[in-house]
Amino acid sequence: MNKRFFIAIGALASLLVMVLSGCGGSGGSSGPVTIKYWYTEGAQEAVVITQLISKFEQQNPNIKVDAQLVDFASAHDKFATAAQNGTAPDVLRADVGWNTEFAANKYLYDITKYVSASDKSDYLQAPLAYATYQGKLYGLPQVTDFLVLYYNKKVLSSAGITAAPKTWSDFDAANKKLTTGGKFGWAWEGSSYFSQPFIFSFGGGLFDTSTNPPTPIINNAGSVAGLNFLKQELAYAPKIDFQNGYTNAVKAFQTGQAAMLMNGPWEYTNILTGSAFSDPTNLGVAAVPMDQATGDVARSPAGGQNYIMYAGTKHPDEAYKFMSFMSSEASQVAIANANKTLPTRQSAYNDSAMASNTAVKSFAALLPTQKARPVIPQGGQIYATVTGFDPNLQKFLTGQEDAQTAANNIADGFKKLVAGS
Amino acid sequence: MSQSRPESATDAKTLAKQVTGELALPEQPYAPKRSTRSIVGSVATHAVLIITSIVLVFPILWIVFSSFKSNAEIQNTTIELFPSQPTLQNYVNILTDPTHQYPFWSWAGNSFGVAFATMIIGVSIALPAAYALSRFEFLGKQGVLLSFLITQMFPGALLLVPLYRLFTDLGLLGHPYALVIAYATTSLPFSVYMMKNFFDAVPKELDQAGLVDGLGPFGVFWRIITPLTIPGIAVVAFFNFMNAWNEFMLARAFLTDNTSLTLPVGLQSFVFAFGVDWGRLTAASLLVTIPVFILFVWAQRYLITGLTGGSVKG
Amino acid sequence: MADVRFQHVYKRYGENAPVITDLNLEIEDHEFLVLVGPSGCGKSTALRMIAGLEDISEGELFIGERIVNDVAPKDRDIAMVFQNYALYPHMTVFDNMAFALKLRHTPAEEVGQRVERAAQMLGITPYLKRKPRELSGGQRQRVALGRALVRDPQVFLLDEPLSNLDAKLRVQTRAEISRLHQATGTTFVYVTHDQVEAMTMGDRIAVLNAGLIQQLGTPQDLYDNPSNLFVAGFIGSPSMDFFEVKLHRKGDGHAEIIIGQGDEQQRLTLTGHAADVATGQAPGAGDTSDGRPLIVGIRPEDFTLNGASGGDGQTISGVVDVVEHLGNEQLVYVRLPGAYVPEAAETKGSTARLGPSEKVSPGDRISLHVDTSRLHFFDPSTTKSLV
Amino acid sequence: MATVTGTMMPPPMTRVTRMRRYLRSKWFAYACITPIVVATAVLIYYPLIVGIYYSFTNASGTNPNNVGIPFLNIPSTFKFVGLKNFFDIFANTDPTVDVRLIFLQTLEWIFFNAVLHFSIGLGLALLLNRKIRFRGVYRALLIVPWATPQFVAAFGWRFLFNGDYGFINLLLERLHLAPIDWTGQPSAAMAAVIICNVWLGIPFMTITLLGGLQSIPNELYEVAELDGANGWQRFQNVTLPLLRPTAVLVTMLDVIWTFNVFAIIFLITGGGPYHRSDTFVSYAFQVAIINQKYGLGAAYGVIILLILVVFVMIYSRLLRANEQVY
Repeated sequence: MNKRFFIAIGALASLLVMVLSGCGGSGGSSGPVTIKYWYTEGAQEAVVITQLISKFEQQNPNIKVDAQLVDFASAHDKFATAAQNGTAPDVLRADVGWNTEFAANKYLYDITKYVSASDKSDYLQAPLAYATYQGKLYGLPQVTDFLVLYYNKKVLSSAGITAAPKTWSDFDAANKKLTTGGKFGWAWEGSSYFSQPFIFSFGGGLFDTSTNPPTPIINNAGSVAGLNFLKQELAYAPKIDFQNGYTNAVKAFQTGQAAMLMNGPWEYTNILTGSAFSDPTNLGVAAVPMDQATGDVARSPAGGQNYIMYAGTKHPDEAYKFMSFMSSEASQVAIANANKTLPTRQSAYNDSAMASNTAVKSFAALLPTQKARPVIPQGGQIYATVTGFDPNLQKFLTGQEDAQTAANNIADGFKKLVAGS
Repeated sequence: MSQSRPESATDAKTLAKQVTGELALPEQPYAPKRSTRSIVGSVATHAVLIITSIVLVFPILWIVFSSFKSNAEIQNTTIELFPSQPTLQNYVNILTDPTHQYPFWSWAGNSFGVAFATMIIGVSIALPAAYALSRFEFLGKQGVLLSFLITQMFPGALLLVPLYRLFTDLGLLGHPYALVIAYATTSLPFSVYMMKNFFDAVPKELDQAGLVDGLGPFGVFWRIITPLTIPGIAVVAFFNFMNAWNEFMLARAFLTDNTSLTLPVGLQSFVFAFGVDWGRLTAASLLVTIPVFILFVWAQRYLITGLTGGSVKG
Repeated sequence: MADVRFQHVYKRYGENAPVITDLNLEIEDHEFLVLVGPSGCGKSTALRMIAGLEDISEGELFIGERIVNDVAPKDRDIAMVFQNYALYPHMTVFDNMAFALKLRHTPAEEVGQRVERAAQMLGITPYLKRKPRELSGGQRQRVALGRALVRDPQVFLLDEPLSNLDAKLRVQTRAEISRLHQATGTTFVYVTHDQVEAMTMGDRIAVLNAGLIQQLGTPQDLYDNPSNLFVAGFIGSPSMDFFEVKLHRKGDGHAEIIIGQGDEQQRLTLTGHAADVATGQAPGAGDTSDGRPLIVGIRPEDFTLNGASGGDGQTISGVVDVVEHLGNEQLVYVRLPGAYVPEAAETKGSTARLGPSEKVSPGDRISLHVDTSRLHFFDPSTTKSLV
Repeated sequence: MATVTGTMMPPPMTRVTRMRRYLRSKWFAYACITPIVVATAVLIYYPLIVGIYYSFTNASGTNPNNVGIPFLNIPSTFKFVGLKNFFDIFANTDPTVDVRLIFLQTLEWIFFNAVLHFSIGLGLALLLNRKIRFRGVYRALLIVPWATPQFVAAFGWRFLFNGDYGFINLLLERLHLAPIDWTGQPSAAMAAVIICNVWLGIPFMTITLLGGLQSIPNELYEVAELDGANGWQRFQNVTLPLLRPTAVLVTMLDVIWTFNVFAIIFLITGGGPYHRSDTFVSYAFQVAIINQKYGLGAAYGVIILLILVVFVMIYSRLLRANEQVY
C-alpha cells in the first residue's frame, strides 16, 4: 500500500460523503416550516395556482410551500410509492377517484377535526362525498367537473343545424351532415373515461354500489347499447391514435377539423386558444346528448380534484392551513375565473366576483347531468389498464371483440378489482 | 514452460501494443480489386449506404428541427422539415424554467451526480475484482465467474420488486442517490467482464517484472497495470456512467419528487396525461443527447474492444 | 552475490502429476548456469521459483543461506530478464531502468549514475528518453538487460531472453550476455530450449526433461558423456545417431555389435574405450552379457567416408538420402539398418558429417567408417548410459 | 516450515499450514474480490431471494394484502399463498390480459430484433468492409443511433409515429398510402416498438461485425481466390466461419439487452393497445409498480429469470463451442 492509494481512497470517500449528504441534508432546522405540495394542473391551469401559493406564503411568513408539478398520469402511483416511504408530499391535489383508495390504504390524514360544520355545509354535497370515507373527512374538494358537449357554432349553423344536438339521434344526424370533405362531425378522445357518457345515457353504468362488494354493471344491456352507439358514431370522427387520442381530439376541435367534442370545463381555456375559436363566442357549450328512450338521466361522469393530506405529514396544522386557504371561497373563485372550472363551494357560485364568469355559469347550469362516481376504495384504478377497461374498449373499437364480450371482460376485471386480488 | 501461460510471445507483444494504443489501424480490409466491381455495383453500394444513413440519422434530425419549432408548428399536419420561423423559445423554456414546473437543472444535476457516483463506485469495485480474475487462480474463481455470467443477464424487472421493497424499508425510495447503489451493483458483472478483457490483454510478464523489481501485489496492480489500462478503465467508467444516465425503469419506479428526478424520468414530465409538449421535449432531448454523444464518439472504439474481448477491433 | 540451492523441490498444479519432481540443484555463486530442455520440461518453472513468481509445492529453495520459499519476489534481491522483455510501456527507458531502484528509495543521484553506467555498457544511452514502443527488438532487449543490470542483484535470472531476436542479433547478444556475466560476476541462471545457447554460454548446464534433471555438468561433459539417451539426443547438432543393436562377446575377449537383422545385418568391432565399456572393463559399466540388446549412439562427426567397402569391422554401409552442403562440411542423411529415433532428437534418421570435398549424391550406396572407440551405449529399457 | 536439510523428503504439510500458505499467496486476490462479492450478494442475490419469497405471497401496496408501512405504523397483512401467483399466470385467469400472448410477444420481440439487428448489421458491415469512398463518413453517421440515449430515442420515435402529425404517417399520406394506426393496431404497435429498437441496435451490430470482418486476415481471402473460390464461396467458406465467434458473442449480448428493454415499450406504446405490445419485462413493471401487486410482480420476475436461465444454458453451450470468454 502506498500513500497515493490512501489519498485516492480518501478523496473517493469524501466525495461520496459530499454527494450523499446533498440529498439527506434538507429539513430539520428551525425557522419556517416547509410544506411540500404536489399539484397536477397543466401548465396553463397552474398559473393561478402558483399565484395563490405565493399569496399564501405572503400571508403566512412561517410557512413555505415547496410546490411541485407532478403529471396527472403518474401522480397516483408516485404518491402511492412516496406514501409507503415517508417521502410523500404533505398535500396533494388528487383526483376524486383516488381519495377513497388512498384513505382506505391509510395513506391519508383524517382532517375531520379541522373542518367546522358550517364550513362543511358550504361544500357541494356530491364533491364532498368523494372526500369522505367511513364517515371521516380525508380531503377538501377543489374543483368538480363533468363532460359537456362543446360545439363549433359557425360550422353547425352553416350546415343548417340551428341548435346543439339534444339527443343521440340529433347527434347522429348532425354528424352525418357535418362529416364531409375532410371535416368530421366530432372528435373523440379514445379512452375509457370518455366512453362513459355513452354508457350512462343508455342506462348503463360501472358499478352497482348498493351491493357489497359492488357489482359491475358495465356489461348490462344499457352499457352495451352505449358502446355500440359510440362505435357507430366513430365513423364521423378522425381515426383514433390511442396513445395521443386526447390531444389529437382536442386539436381537431380547436382547428375546426371536427365540429363537436365531449370534454370537461378544464379544457375550456385551452380550446379557446385554437384557431377555430379566435372569436370566443363561436364556442358553444351544451349538455351531453341523451338517449330518447332512457330520457334525461344523469349521464356525464362526475370528476374533480381534492386537496388531500398525507398521513405521514410532520406538520398537519400548517398543511391544513394551506389546504383550507387553497379551497377557500376566494381561492376557488380565483381558480374558477382563471381556468373556468367549477368551484365546489356554494358560496363561490354566489360570489360577486363570479358574476361576469359566463363560462362557469353555463357549466353550472349543466350540473344536473353529472353522474356520481362509485365511491369505492378501488375508485382510483377503474380507468387504469389493470381493470382491462381501456384494453377491452380498444379491442372492441378495433373490431377484435364485440361489445358484449368486451363489456363482460371489463366486468370481470372490475370484479377482480373490488375483490382486491 | 509453466502450463499457465499458453500465449506465444508474439501474441503478448501484439496485445501489449493494442493496450497501449500503439497498434496501427488494421491493414486494409480485404477488398476485391476495383476493376472487378462494376460501376453499377459501386453506385448501388453507395445508394444503400446513403439511404441507410438517412434513415439512421433522420429521427435525431427530426428532433433537432422540431426543437426549433413552436408547438403549433410541430403539430402541423403537413410535412415541414425545417422550421418556418425558427425559435429558441423551447430552449429558453427548458433552461430558465419560467413556470417553475420543470426543473431541468435539478434533473441534470441529479442525473450527473447519480451517473458520476455510479461510475466512481462501479469502477473502484470492478477494477480490483477484474484484476484478480484476470491474474490469479484461486479457490472459488470459477464460482465467481459463473455467478457474474448469470447476474449479467438479470433484467431490472427481476430485481424491481425486491429492490423497491428493500429501498422502502431503508427509507431510500425517492432519493436519487439511492439509485447509485442499484446502478453500480447491477452493472458490476458487465464492468468486470469488460475490464477483465482489458487486463487479459496486458502480458502477465509485466506483473512479474514489477514483482521482481520490488513491488508487492498491490503495487503491481496500482502502479503498473492500472496506468496501462487507462483506456479500458475509461471505457468501463463510460459504460457505468451511460448506464446510470440512461436508466429509466428503476428511476421511474423509485423517484417521486419532481426535483429529485433524473433526466429520463424528468423528460417524461413533458408527456402528460393529456398530451405531449413536443417543443420542450425535443429541446430537452437534444440537450441531454449532445454531451453523451461527444463522449460516445470518443469511447465507442474502445467500447467494442472491451465488449468483445479484443477479438474484434473497433 | 549468492548461490541458489533447490532441495527436494516439487511443483504440482492441483492433482496432476508434478511439473517438477524432486529437484535438487546447487547453483554456485558467480556461476552461469543454464537450464535447458524442451518446452514443458519445467525449466521456466524452476527459474520462476527462484524469482518467487511460482509457489513451491514441497521442498526448500535457498538463496544464500536463506530459505526463500515464502519470501516475496521483491525481497529476494533478484533481477530477471523476460522472454518478451516485459518493459513497462508507459515509462521511458530511463524510468524502466530506474524503477526498481526508486522503489528501494535509492537517492536520485545514485539512480542516475547507475542507469547511466548500465546504459553505457549496453550502448543504449541515446534512447533513455524514449518509450519502449519506439525501440527495435534488439534495443528493447538491451533495455531489459539494463533494467536487471542496474539492480546489481544477488542473482540474475534470464528466461529465454534471445528467443524473440532474429538469428544474427541472437548470436551477437549471446556474446554480450556472456561478457556481462564476466563483468558483473553475478550468479546467472539462464533458461533456454536451445542447446546451442546452452553449450556456448553456460559454465554448467542442467538438462531437464519432464520435470526431472537428466544431467548436470559442463558443456563438454554433457557432450562427451551423456548420461542417458535423452541428453545424448538433446545435446549436439545434428543429433547423435542411434541404432538398436545386439552385443556380441567374442571368445577372444573382444566384442562386437550387430546392427540390423537378416540380410541387412552389419557388424562393428569395438575398440578403445567403447570396447572397455562393452566388455565390462570400464568402471561402472552395467550388464554386458552376450546377446544383450543395446542402443548405440554415434556422433555424426565420428563417421568418415570409406571408399573401399569394409570388411575391417569398422565400416557400416547405407544409401544416401539427402545431402546438405554447408560450405565447410556436408551433412549426409543416410538410410542405415537398425536406426533408432528417440523422442528428443533434433534430426530424424542417421546423419554423417563429412568433409566438403567428398563426392556423395542421393541414391549412392556408401560405406562409412566408424570410430568405434567413441561409441556410446545405452540400456534400451532404462535409457541410461552404460557408463 | 521447518528446515529439513538432510532428510530425503520433507514431512507432509498439515492442513493448517497448507491453508496458511495458500492464503499467504492468495490474500491479494481475495482482497480484490471481496468488495464485489459482498456487493453482489447484498444487492443482487439477497434481493433475488426476497423476490422469490414475494412471488409466493399475495403482497401488494394496497389493502387488504398490504406489505405494511413501518413509517405510518401500518402492519403488514399479506399472506403466503404458495404457488397461487404462478397458477394464476399459467392458467391465464386474469380477464384483463392474455399471458400467452405476452409470452408470444416477448419471443416475437426478441426474435425480430435479433434477426433484424443481425441481418441489417451484417449487410452494412459487408458494404462498409469494401474499399469505398466516404467510408469514414458512413461509419460516423451509422453510429448516431447508438449514441442516442434510449429514452430520447423512444420519445423521438413516438413523435414520428404520432397518428396525427407524426412524420411517418404524413409521409405515407404524401405517397398516397393509407396511414398506419401505430398505436391502435396490435401488429402496428409491435412493429413500432421493434422499429425503434432495431434502429437503436443496428450500429452496435454493424460496428462489431465490421471489426470482426476486418480482423479476418487478408491472406485467407487470397488463398481462397487462388483456390478458385468465387465471391459467394469466399463469403461462405472464409467470412462466415471466421465471423462466427464474434457473431455468437454479439448476438448473445444483443438478445440480453433486447430482453431487458423497457423504456422503449413503456414510452412509445405503453404496452398497448390492450397489452399487445407488452413483453414480460414491460408488463411486470405495470403489475408491480403501477398496480402495486408486488407478489404477482415478483412472480413475473421469477418467470423472467427462468426464461433467462434456459437461454443461458443454451447459449453457454454455444459459447463453449466457440471457446469464448469465461
